Amino acid sequence: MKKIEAIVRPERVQPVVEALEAIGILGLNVTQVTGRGRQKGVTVHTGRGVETTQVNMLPKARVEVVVADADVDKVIAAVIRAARTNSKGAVGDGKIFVSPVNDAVRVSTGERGDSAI
Amino acid sequence: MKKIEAIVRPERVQPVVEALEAIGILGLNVTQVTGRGRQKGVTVHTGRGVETTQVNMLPKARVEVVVADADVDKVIAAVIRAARTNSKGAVGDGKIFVSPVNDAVRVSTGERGDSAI
Amino acid sequence: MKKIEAIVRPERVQPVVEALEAIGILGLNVTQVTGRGRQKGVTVHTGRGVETTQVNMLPKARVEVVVADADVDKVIAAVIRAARTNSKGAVGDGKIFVSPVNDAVRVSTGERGDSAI
Amino acid sequence: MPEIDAGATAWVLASSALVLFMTPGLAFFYGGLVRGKNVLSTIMYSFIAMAVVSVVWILWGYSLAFGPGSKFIGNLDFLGFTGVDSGGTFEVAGVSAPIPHALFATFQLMFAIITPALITGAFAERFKFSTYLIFLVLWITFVYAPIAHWVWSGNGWLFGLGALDFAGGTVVHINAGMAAIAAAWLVGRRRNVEHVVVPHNVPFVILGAGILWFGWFGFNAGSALNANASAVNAFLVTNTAAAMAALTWTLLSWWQSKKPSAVGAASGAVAGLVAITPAAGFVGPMGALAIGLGAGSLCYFAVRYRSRLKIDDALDVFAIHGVGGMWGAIATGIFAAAAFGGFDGLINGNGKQVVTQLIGVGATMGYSFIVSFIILKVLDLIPGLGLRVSDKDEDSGLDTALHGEQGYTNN
Amino acid sequence: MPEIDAGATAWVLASSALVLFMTPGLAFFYGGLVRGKNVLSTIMYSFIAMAVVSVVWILWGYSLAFGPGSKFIGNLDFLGFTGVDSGGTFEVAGVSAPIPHALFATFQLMFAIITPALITGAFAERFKFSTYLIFLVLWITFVYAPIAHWVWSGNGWLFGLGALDFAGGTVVHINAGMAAIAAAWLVGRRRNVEHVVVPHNVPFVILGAGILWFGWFGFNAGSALNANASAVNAFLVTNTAAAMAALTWTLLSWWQSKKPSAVGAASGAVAGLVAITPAAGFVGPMGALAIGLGAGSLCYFAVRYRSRLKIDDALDVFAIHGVGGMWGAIATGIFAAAAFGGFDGLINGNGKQVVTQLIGVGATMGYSFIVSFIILKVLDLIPGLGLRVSDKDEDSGLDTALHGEQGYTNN
Amino acid sequence: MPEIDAGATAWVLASSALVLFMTPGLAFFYGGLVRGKNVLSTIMYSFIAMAVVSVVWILWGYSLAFGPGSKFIGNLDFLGFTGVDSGGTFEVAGVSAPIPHALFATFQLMFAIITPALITGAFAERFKFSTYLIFLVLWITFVYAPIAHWVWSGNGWLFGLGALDFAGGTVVHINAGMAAIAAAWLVGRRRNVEHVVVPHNVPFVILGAGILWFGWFGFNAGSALNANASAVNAFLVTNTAAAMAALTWTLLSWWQSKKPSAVGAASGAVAGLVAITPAAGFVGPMGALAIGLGAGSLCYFAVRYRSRLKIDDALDVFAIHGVGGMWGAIATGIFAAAAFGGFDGLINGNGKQVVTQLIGVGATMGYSFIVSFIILKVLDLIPGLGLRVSDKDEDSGLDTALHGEQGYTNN
Ligand SMILES: Nc1ncnc2c1ncn2[C@@H]1O[C@H](COP(=O)(O)OP(=O)(O)O)[C@@H](O)[C@H]1O
Ligand SMILES: Nc1ncnc2c1ncn2[C@@H]1O[C@H](COP(=O)(O)OP(=O)(O)O)[C@@H](O)[C@H]1O
Ligand SMILES: Nc1ncnc2c1ncn2[C@@H]1O[C@H](COP(=O)(O)OP(=O)(O)O)[C@@H](O)[C@H]1O
Repeated sequence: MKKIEAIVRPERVQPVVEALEAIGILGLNVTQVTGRGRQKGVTVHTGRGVETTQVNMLPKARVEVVVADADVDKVIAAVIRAARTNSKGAVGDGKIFVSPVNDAVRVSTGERGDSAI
Repeated sequence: MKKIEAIVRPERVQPVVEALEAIGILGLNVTQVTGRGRQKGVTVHTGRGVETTQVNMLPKARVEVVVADADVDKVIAAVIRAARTNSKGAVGDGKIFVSPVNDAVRVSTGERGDSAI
Repeated sequence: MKKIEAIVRPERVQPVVEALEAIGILGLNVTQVTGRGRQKGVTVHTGRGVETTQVNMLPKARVEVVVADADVDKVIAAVIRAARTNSKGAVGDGKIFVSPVNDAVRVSTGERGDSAI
Repeated sequence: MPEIDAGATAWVLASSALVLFMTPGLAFFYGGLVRGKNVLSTIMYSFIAMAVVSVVWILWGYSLAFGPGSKFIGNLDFLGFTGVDSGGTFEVAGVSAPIPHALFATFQLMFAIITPALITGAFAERFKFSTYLIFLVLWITFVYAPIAHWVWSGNGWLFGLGALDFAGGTVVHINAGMAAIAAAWLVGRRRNVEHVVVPHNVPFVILGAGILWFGWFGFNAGSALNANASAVNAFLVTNTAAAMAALTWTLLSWWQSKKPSAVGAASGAVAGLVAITPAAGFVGPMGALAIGLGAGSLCYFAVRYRSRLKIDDALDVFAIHGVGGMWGAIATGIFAAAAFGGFDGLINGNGKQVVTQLIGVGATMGYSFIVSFIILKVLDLIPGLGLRVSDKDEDSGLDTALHGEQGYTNN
Repeated sequence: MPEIDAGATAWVLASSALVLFMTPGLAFFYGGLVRGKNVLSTIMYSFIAMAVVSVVWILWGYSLAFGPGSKFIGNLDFLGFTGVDSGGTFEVAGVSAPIPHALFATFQLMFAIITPALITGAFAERFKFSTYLIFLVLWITFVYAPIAHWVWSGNGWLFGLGALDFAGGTVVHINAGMAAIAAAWLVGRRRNVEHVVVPHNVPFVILGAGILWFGWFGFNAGSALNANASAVNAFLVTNTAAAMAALTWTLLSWWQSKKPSAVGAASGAVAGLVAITPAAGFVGPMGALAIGLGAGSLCYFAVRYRSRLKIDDALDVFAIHGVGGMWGAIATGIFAAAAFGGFDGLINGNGKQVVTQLIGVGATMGYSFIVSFIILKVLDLIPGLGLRVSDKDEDSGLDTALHGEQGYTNN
Repeated sequence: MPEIDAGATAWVLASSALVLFMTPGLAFFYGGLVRGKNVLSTIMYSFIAMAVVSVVWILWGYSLAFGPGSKFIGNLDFLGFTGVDSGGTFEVAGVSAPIPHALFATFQLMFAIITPALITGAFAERFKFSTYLIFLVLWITFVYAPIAHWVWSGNGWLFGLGALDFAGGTVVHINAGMAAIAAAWLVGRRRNVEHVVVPHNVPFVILGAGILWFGWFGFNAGSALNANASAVNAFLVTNTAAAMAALTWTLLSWWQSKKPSAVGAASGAVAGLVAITPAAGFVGPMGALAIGLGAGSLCYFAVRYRSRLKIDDALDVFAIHGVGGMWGAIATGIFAAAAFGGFDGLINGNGKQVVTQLIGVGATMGYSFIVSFIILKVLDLIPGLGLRVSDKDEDSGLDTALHGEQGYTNN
């Protein structure tokens, strides 16, 4: 089992969720984060609006999906497709991390392992 | 060391925390997430309240606990007990993921490993 | 590749981010969490302000950085330095967890592995 | 019949707007105090009262309350606001004012709106919205209208007795406080709440308190039904009592729980405003300081001890409006001075006024509690109605469960 | 020339303040309905209207609207408020009131501020702020001022015809509604929105609605330009229609989508307030109940069917203000009764009034739509201007992209 | 002695309510600008001023400010509001108005409340609540009351000199601005803040600004103490200056930092309102445009350069209220025209008025700064008091540390 953590633009969450649905992945969760990558931040006003500051941390969303090992690549492909803002991809489109998961448990039934995902 | 990530209903966080306390697990952290599993979402009004939409992402809470390997099973059992909304469990009660952790460090003392948890 | 998860006081996020920048770590993300460790909570008023309750869960921030294995130790050292509220460290200063990551993907380019971090 | 006075009319028009504005203010005061998952349902209890009570009042509520009628209830003379003229001045059953009759009736409507809205703090986070709508109609008809008639109609028996209630200490506050107890008792305690609800949005609580304080000037000084010395005095003492009670509560919360609470300051202000309500036309600024001091302390301790009771009056309606209203009604009997409103109280040698006030308090308490209890009990027993939402709905929050909405979304 | 009446002046001063306050209220009403990333840009559309329109009004707007002029537009007599005296009473082109001329002009300014602010709901979440500032200036000059002149100047052709519009059903609401359609059409649909915007902060929506309800008493009852029977009646029917429409909408949303919506209750209240606006001086409380019932239902269904149109009138300005305004204008012709405002309508045997009202409605709709369309089209074509922000800015949200600010930060 | 005029009384009652409402408005304006962990402590500074100052004012504050007394301070004639009658009209030391004396005193109280609340923006996020309560009492007594006496009492030396301050440019704004500088200096800079505090809730800032704008009509137009031409003019110019200054600031922020700031628009409005305050009864709409333009620019640049100073006047009280107040006081001397308020200024050939205004400005600045500084220094030195919270409390936020509350909870 693997956990796939995709950090994407907040406005791309909906497309990502739909892309995953299209490949049969239903279970997932989403967290609001702020993040920094190579993308430069935005300039925002401080105080009374007379000075600005560069905010390097931008709002992002983290979509987490735990899937069977076999599904990892198609999930990554689906996320990339849905998270890119244009066909070539732009800085700030996000990042995906894959990490190991030992076990999953469904609280309602107590099922464990792949069948619990 | 393992990280146990339990995604539960927001109103069950308090019972879960108490159940963990009862088995001697104090350190933990909680994040608000929205998620989707087999549970169907809720119908909410859009715009001016004349149309509704099905929201599939529901508010959930993620309780994260890093514990020694030996404690994993009792933590899972405690979470299941506390997170279920009735004795049989219901769809939407949540999910638990277990994943490996290589090391832990206590910032204040610099301690590492199991003693830092 | 490793994921380093540092749970620190919200007001120490800025110093931690700067400390990481100083050692060349740019990519990271931050989540608001509430947590409990050995630190005791705060007393807050309930209802109309005539009773108080002990809140054990305190606001914390989780800084997550995925780095190459080689960088783990210097990241930990930098976080510890920046997250401590005084030179000796105090209860509540936080905790760091290190866990394995199998792969990283940059959405915009599709790069994978260490070069994608 | 006096002429319509433009100055008086201007002030009572402004006051009517101010009192109407108190209800959204209350919505925020209460809405901030509950948990985030119930913010909208709590706000809706108040907001919908503006809709339902306005309609009921025009159709029959005003007539039952202020129609000449008997000692105990009005009659149907003003059904559908017939005879409630905007051309002629108000003069019914020997009470008159230099403003149009329709303005008096409209001003009174605003009081009828906020009174049941006050009650909702008692059963917030678990009361069914559908049943609440029916409750509103019945309660205005069978509880509010009669008590308003007793106290404020020239024919009312408490009016005849000389019970003083300038702007609604009995009619509004004691009345709401007693109905609150009945409702909190019958609907039962909230699930999973062991005295530990932390308000989800304290700025909203303060916003609500600010709007209430602002609107209360219309409530009390508008009750002079004129822009005259009495209105001015009511305005001044209203502010004074609110200030003193806010200060008192803040210092008490500081002393007793180590830290001065912002919600406490806001609650104290409301307690002071409640207590000065019946007295506003009858006491001066020194009396107002005393009333504010009393309100701040009594309501503070009432809230403190209430939370040890079994009855889960969620937002302490009884402890603030009930206790504050009682104190205010009695204090009117104590501190009234003829120099301000033509009546003397205990400190000016007229101890009898306290007795009269106690009769007013007692009658209102008894009638309000009993009839509110009966109405709620009946609603509880009617199949398909019932007072309380399901456990599942309560756990997930009334906003999504009942109204299909969330207070806040991240989108 | 009548004397300045202090009572009338007091009430119209208070009313002017109330109407000004409606614009921040609207800012919150609209701001709560959009997504969080556009809350500030939505609020700014309203807030900046307070700044821009105030300046334009003083310089030339008032003069064009209320200068004696011709049947169709005012003249330059009052340029820069020359001759708009605070010492003498208002008396221009045969219309007069016992308040200073400068007060009349100031009161009217508040209407000129909120009208274009209403339009912004149509193009929220995608309209350029820079172009909007220019639009404000042009629209007040070429659309608002002429229509205000037609309807409210003693010389205006609709005034001469006997079209009744007590407080702005045509001038404010139909006008804003038609401009909204033109703007929503020209600016195009929002990206990635398929009828599914969930309001980001419903308490703000209710706060806005509460402030609007409160301020509308100034809007309608202040339009009597006096503290008299007419003001009182306008106050009463304003509240009545708002209440009835809020109730109607709530029940309809309950019936049709299973749950009573809080946003729906607020929207219903606004719809009722819109519809009673032209009628406030001419109908009584029973007429107001009918108007509220009609407004609640018609606007409800208008919103429902609008969302199937291609035009993305984001916050349903046409469905509420356009439809509500039309219904109100026509209903004035139906329910007017001489007893309240000196004019009879259909139900009192004067069917002709409905025809006159229809002429007023039609003329306003046509003129407003066409001229608003032209103004926007021209702005769209001017290089460097254009109506719409870039896709990138729209996706990231107008708050950071255009204003360099975020509504809320966690710091 | 003039008769009590109901129209005047109605308007000043309404104005008093409006001015009181400004303080919660300020609480939100300031509360939105700080970081989320200090929102309640910031709000509480304002809210508790309503409580403390009301009590002090009744007991001795009013008497010190408006008791006949000497040139420099009032006396104890009105201690405990004795002799402050609601039956008779206001007539003290040669100044009179057709409203009850008690209403004048109450209206004045509202000014005394908001003035120290304004100061709190300077030391927000780090000032001790306990010390602040004592500061409030001392500051009203030793700073506010004397300056109010100089300027507004018929016996005051600045009044005698002919210094014009219609509604508080010196007494309220310059005074608050100078005390702010003293306080920000003595309390020291915030920790970990290098010019980069991003407001935590901008909608609250706009809500606050909206309430302030609304309430300011009471502040300025109520200061006519009558519902007459002067009130109307004050109302009109208040709105005009606010609008012009909001527009100016917005455009400046656009030009200088590429994006028009919503907080900037709100700040500009407040700057304009400040600057027109002393002038409201003396200039016309064209003067108001000039004053607004000046306020928008001067305060904008004052804020810009202030942030380079060492003194951490957190919410720029000096740059807005100090600078805006000075500009307004001087501009009154420039733009005053006898047609509006009976006095001519520089542009009408009376350059001497500017000199008189400068004396008023200078005297207020000097006295306010020095006495505020002394009060704060003494409080800082008293063991157990001190101005500043501990570093730990500052880091974790004053809300939990001092008040035991959090602004917002997820529950
Ligand atoms: N090494 C990392 N560890 C954790 N999170 C990261 C890392 N790099 C990037 N992120 C997260 O991914 C988000 C998107 O990064 P982006 O700027 O698109 O990446 P890139 O730098 O590859 O262009 C960032 O805002 C941050 O939240
Ligand atoms: N495969 C998954 N990956 C990540 N999170 C998941 C996954 N499946 C479920 N979740 C999370 O767990 C929550 C509870 O799921 P639930 O509906 O109770 O699960 P089930 O589908 O097992 O009944 C979901 O709302 C979602 O946040
Ligand atoms: N075992 C754990 N698992 C997950 N999170 C933890 C654990 N222990 C501590 N935390 C998180 O770290 C934060 C800081 O803990 P702290 O009180 O500084 O730790 P310590 O107990 O080592 O002094 C806590 O608030 C909590 O969010």
